[in-house]
Amino acid sequence: MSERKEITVREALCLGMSQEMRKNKDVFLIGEEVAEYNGAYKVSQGMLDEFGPKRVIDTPITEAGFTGLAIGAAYKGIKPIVEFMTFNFSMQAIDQIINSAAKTLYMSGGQMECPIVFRGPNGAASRVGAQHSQCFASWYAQIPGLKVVSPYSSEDAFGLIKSAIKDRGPVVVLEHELMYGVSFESCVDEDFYIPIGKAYVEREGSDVTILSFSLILGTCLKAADILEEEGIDVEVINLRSLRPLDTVTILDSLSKTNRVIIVEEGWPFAGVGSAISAMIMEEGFDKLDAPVIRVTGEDVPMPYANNLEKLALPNIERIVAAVRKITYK
Amino acid sequence: MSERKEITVREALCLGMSQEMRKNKDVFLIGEEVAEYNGAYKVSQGMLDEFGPKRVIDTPITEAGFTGLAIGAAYKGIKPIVEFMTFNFSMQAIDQIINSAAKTLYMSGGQMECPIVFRGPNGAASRVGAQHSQCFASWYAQIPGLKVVSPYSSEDAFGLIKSAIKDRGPVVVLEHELMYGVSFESCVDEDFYIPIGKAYVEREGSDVTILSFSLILGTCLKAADILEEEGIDVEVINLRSLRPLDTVTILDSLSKTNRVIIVEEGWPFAGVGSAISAMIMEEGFDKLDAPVIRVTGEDVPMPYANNLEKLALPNIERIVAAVRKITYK
Amino acid sequence: MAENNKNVLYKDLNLLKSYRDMLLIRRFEEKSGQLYGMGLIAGFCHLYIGQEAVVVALQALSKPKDSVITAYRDHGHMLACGMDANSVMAELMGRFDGPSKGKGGSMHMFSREKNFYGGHGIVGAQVPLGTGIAFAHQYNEDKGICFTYMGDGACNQGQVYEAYNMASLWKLPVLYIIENNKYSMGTSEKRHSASDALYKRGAAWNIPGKAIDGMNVIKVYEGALEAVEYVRSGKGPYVLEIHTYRYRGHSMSDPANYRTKEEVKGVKNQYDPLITLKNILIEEYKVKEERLKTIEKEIKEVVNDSAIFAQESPEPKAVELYTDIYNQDTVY
Amino acid sequence: MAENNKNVLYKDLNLLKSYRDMLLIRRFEEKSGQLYGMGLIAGFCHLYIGQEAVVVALQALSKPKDSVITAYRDHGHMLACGMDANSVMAELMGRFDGPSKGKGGSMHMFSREKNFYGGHGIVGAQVPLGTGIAFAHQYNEDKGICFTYMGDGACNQGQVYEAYNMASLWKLPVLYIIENNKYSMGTSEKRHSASDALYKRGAAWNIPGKAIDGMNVIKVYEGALEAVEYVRSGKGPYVLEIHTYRYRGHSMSDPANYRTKEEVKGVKNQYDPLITLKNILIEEYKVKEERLKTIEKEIKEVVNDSAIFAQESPEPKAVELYTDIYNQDTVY
Ligand SMILES: Cc1ncc(C[n+]2csc(CCOP(=O)(O)OP(=O)(O)O)c2C)c(N)n1
Ligand SMILES: Cc1ncc(C[n+]2csc(CCOP(=O)(O)OP(=O)(O)O)c2C)c(N)n1
Ligand SMILES: [Mg+2]
Ligand SMILES: [Mg+2]
Repeated sequence: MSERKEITVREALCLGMSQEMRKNKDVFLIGEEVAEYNGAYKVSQGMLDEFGPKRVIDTPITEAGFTGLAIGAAYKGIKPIVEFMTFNFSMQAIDQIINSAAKTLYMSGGQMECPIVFRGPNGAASRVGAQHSQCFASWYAQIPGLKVVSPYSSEDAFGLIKSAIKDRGPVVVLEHELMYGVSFESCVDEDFYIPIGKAYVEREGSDVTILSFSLILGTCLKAADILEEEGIDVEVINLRSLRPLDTVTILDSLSKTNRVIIVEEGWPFAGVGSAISAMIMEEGFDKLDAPVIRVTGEDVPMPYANNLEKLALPNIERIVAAVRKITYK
Repeated sequence: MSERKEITVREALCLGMSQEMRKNKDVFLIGEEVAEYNGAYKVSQGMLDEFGPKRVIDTPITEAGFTGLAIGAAYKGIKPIVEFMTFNFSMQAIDQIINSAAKTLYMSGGQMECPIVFRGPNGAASRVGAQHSQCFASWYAQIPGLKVVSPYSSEDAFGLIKSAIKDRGPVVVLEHELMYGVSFESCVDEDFYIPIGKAYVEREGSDVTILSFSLILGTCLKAADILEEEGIDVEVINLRSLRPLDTVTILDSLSKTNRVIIVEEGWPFAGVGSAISAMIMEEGFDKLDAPVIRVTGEDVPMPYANNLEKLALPNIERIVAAVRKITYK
Repeated sequence: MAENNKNVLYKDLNLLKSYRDMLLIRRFEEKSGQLYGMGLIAGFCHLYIGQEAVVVALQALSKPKDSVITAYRDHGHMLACGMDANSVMAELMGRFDGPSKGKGGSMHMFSREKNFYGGHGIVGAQVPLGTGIAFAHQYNEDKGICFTYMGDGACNQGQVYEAYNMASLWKLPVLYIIENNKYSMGTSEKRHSASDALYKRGAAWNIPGKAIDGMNVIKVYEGALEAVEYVRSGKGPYVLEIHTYRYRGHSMSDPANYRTKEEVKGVKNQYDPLITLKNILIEEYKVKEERLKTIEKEIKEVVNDSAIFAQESPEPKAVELYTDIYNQDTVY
Repeated sequence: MAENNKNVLYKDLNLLKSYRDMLLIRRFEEKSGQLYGMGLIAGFCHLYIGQEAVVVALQALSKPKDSVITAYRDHGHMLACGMDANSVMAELMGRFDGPSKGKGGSMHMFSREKNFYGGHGIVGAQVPLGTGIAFAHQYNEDKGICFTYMGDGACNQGQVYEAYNMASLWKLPVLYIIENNKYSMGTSEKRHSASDALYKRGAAWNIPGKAIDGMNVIKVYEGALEAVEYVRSGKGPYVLEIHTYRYRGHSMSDPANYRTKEEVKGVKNQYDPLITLKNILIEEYKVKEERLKTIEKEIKEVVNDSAIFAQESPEPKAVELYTDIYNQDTVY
């Protein structure tokens, strides 16, 4: 009997973390402003009160240091959830994430596990400029040894954060600041987990497949509604997991629709869309009725100006146009 | 009248830097062991002697610090060449490279230039394990605001390092440790520059196009020789510049051969090969007689063991097999 | 002090100009806050209210060749450097007449002309950058020094100590200025820093340091004199910790619940840098209230004008999305 | 000292065992050097010769719950922790019987059983990692402490000070050990560090520090006692700077031209930790030369056997290329 509730993505993340922390005393949350401030974006609201300062820990602004510290703690078998205030700041710690967390199981011949979660908002928020708007999806998803997930809905957030915490290796959870306040009906069961490595068909369709993740998936769903009225039947797949990538679900959908569009907010060169397009080129070429199209963020640093920021990101018009193009309509 | 000489890639880099330093007093070299040690891999051999300690500067092992310092110096208009002992260590400084160097011209509306070169060996050397063998080509090439080049031959190294130094923005030069000792005949003229953004057709052919860069390009050339004997006429293109990417040369070659293989040492997911395959999907689909194939490093951290390291990297057999596959032979 | 009475000059520090500059920052920031509330400014916006004496006093000690770099709480620094209020306000609104054509916003403005090197959003990153600007001053032998500002929170960043090491090794002309406003976002100094004497943290790298009161422009000036002289004379870096306080939240979205209203009120009432200077001007320098009111009026006009100017400035043209990524005219 | 004469025990320090352990490291490293020359070991290989007294004395002060982490100059630490010479040598050759199945190599070995947490190739990275292991000791309330080693060059890395700050703020049970062997690759301490007293660099974070002689195992033991006690008692971190010297080049490819032959010879002749201990054993503890020769013979055998064992150990199977990337059995 699954319990369902209308909750925001923010609440879903908080609930997911809290449930796992109740179950397992080794799990703790660490990052900037996660405790007394209840999270820069209030994701950890109430967690200090419930779990106390031993398990909800404010750090100085020293990403390399506290990330390394958390990884060391994970080596010893306790389970840190590291919150990056935003993933932009994870660049200061990326050497620790890649070289100390992702590669260690391999370098130790399987001996040294590193059970750890890195989470926080990724990509463009709103009007915060070039240094605070980068999408790190393809960088992290490139790395063998990491798993990378990116939730869209509250249920995604809930089920994926719980799986990430349960995982025995390092998992990167790419959230989206502009989704935190959005509500969805979600399962809230204690034993609900979304398997990492599986995509989710949000909407079935037969004419064209749109693959996407995180906030912009919502725009894809809206585009599908519009296109339905035009008689184009769009299948929309929520990738959820970027590494491992669910190539089976992607290729199955391709077999049905023979047309694929990939939509992401990040930059075009060597983005997630590139990776998937190249994979389809190799594994699904014969099924393609038209070339795969990527709709991505523009190839520019994020501008601050309101009009330019809008132009820099994919939007419903560009998605609709891509669908029309790929269906020759 | 172009002067040509047989020199190693190491000498070519040293000569290129030295020529530019003679021409422009604002150019200086900074990094770990570049001065008194003459470079960890001896690339800056003799430069301290010629240019003195003001312009050839040893730093402490503090990548974030000295990279930030060099970028600050570039803001003020002098021209640092930053040597990373290897690009693996650039991860400690990557926030400065991306957020302070690449994005600043844009964030300042064109006012604040950042003329700087980041160079050093990239990718797998030999038997140095997972933390010292990463290829950063696609990460850097993803970033608007950066230019990224990767030389193969001595002439590449000479012409590209000189252009990088001459450039008014940040340029990443991805060298290869195992190429430093390899000799090629090269132009050594003072006014020789290789334009950034242009690929070079190393070998013309009509049956299939191989795109590659850096060390593994040499293996592609050898593969082409073998395949020639089998009657397969391979065109081999040295990308040289990964950002901007020379899509014109790539698509022109595709028009001729209708078959493309991309070979790189880095990881498969969202690598340079992904980026190019996805681009061809969008711009050259109709010209493809077979799907683009990527030959990449395996999707694993680099193992130390001799046999596994060999298995982890692309080799001539895999390249030859890819060509046979794509030509259905 | 009495001997300078007539000119209201305190050595190089013109107190009336200081008052004017501090007031400009205060009113400019108040206006920014209003415009933010009206939705005309968006994203991150970090106000400098309460800290005005710091940058105004230090700018009085700077020479034309010197350079300045700071983090994202930068409007005060830009105004003190002499950047045009109209232009800065236009940037805050993302308009084309901003120094970054609207593409940078609050955290990312620069002025080559005024030797202001930003405006940086990554905590701590500006410290090696400023050290590098100082490196260039030394390389160019231009006698300039670099004023490199950071917050108390930034002070924990490892790259600060990497920079200290090189600055000290190479005797770079850089003045490190820690604006200790007691909080790193919601984290008080006591909770983020294992030592409270941030100025002492250079000692292990042989860098002298000193803590001074940042709420009185004269004390900042006096306290910083020796440090600036030290750096200027070629002896190498110096760390100045300046105790100050920000009245507003960290950024516009921060209600600042991590401190009591009394704490804030206490500082405002007892230590406000503008009131302090005003009282000094009136009591010690016998400046007429009228005179100060005139300044107040002038400033009000400057600030109001800046808001009008900014609102009238156009957004950047769509084509600007693709400009300034690369400098197009590299000639080989 | 005389009272312990019979047992050759110096408080907890068994001098004969120490001699044995130091000799094992010395001979093991010499053998590694030879095998490298023969092409059986490849890539980076950093020998610990000259520094043996440091890790051997500190291990004598460690308890079973304690943990150890270091950088890439790690063979000595592994042997001192009790890891099997055969296995370590197999890893150096990239063979399946190594602790990392040959996939890690010289710089990347680990032993959960011996609480040895690596073996890390990125200079400085092990310092926050060790701080985190200490965090886990505290979290688990297991009374263990973490011995976190770094080089003099690593000591300039910013993340060291980020770690110091948190370790001090949270009173983590971590002993920072700076093995100051005077060189960071080819850069002498004077050229890479703006201060020569590296142990003082914790002071600004309220971490006590001390410098001790690292060439005499008794002095290391004596000198470190108080520091270990301090950390063990829950007072927080401590910085121990241990002056030592590496005889060989930085790695196998380094001819070490940045120092004179005389400098190296001087240290070897006057301060060699093995000769020093040998003399103490013979002169103060009246240990027979015979006894030491027996040890020497035993060690020679252990080391030779390790080389044979390693050469006979197979390379990892091809399938190992794809294992250990993820732990397969996560159960939801
Ligand atoms: C590397 C990094 N981590 C986190 C942030 C988010 N952040 C912005 S300002 C700030 C607090 C900085 O406090 P302080 O240095 O004291 O400066 P103040 O805001 O008080 O002027 C934080 C955590 C950031 N911008 N960069
Ligand atoms: C971040 C980083 N930068 C550079 C290197 C290359 N490197 C390896 S060891 C070393 C010197 C370290 O010296 P020190 O810390 O004194 O240790 P020692 O080798 O003397 O034991 C350098 C520069 C590295 N591994 N990691
Ligand atoms: Mg502060
Ligand atoms: Mg050393």
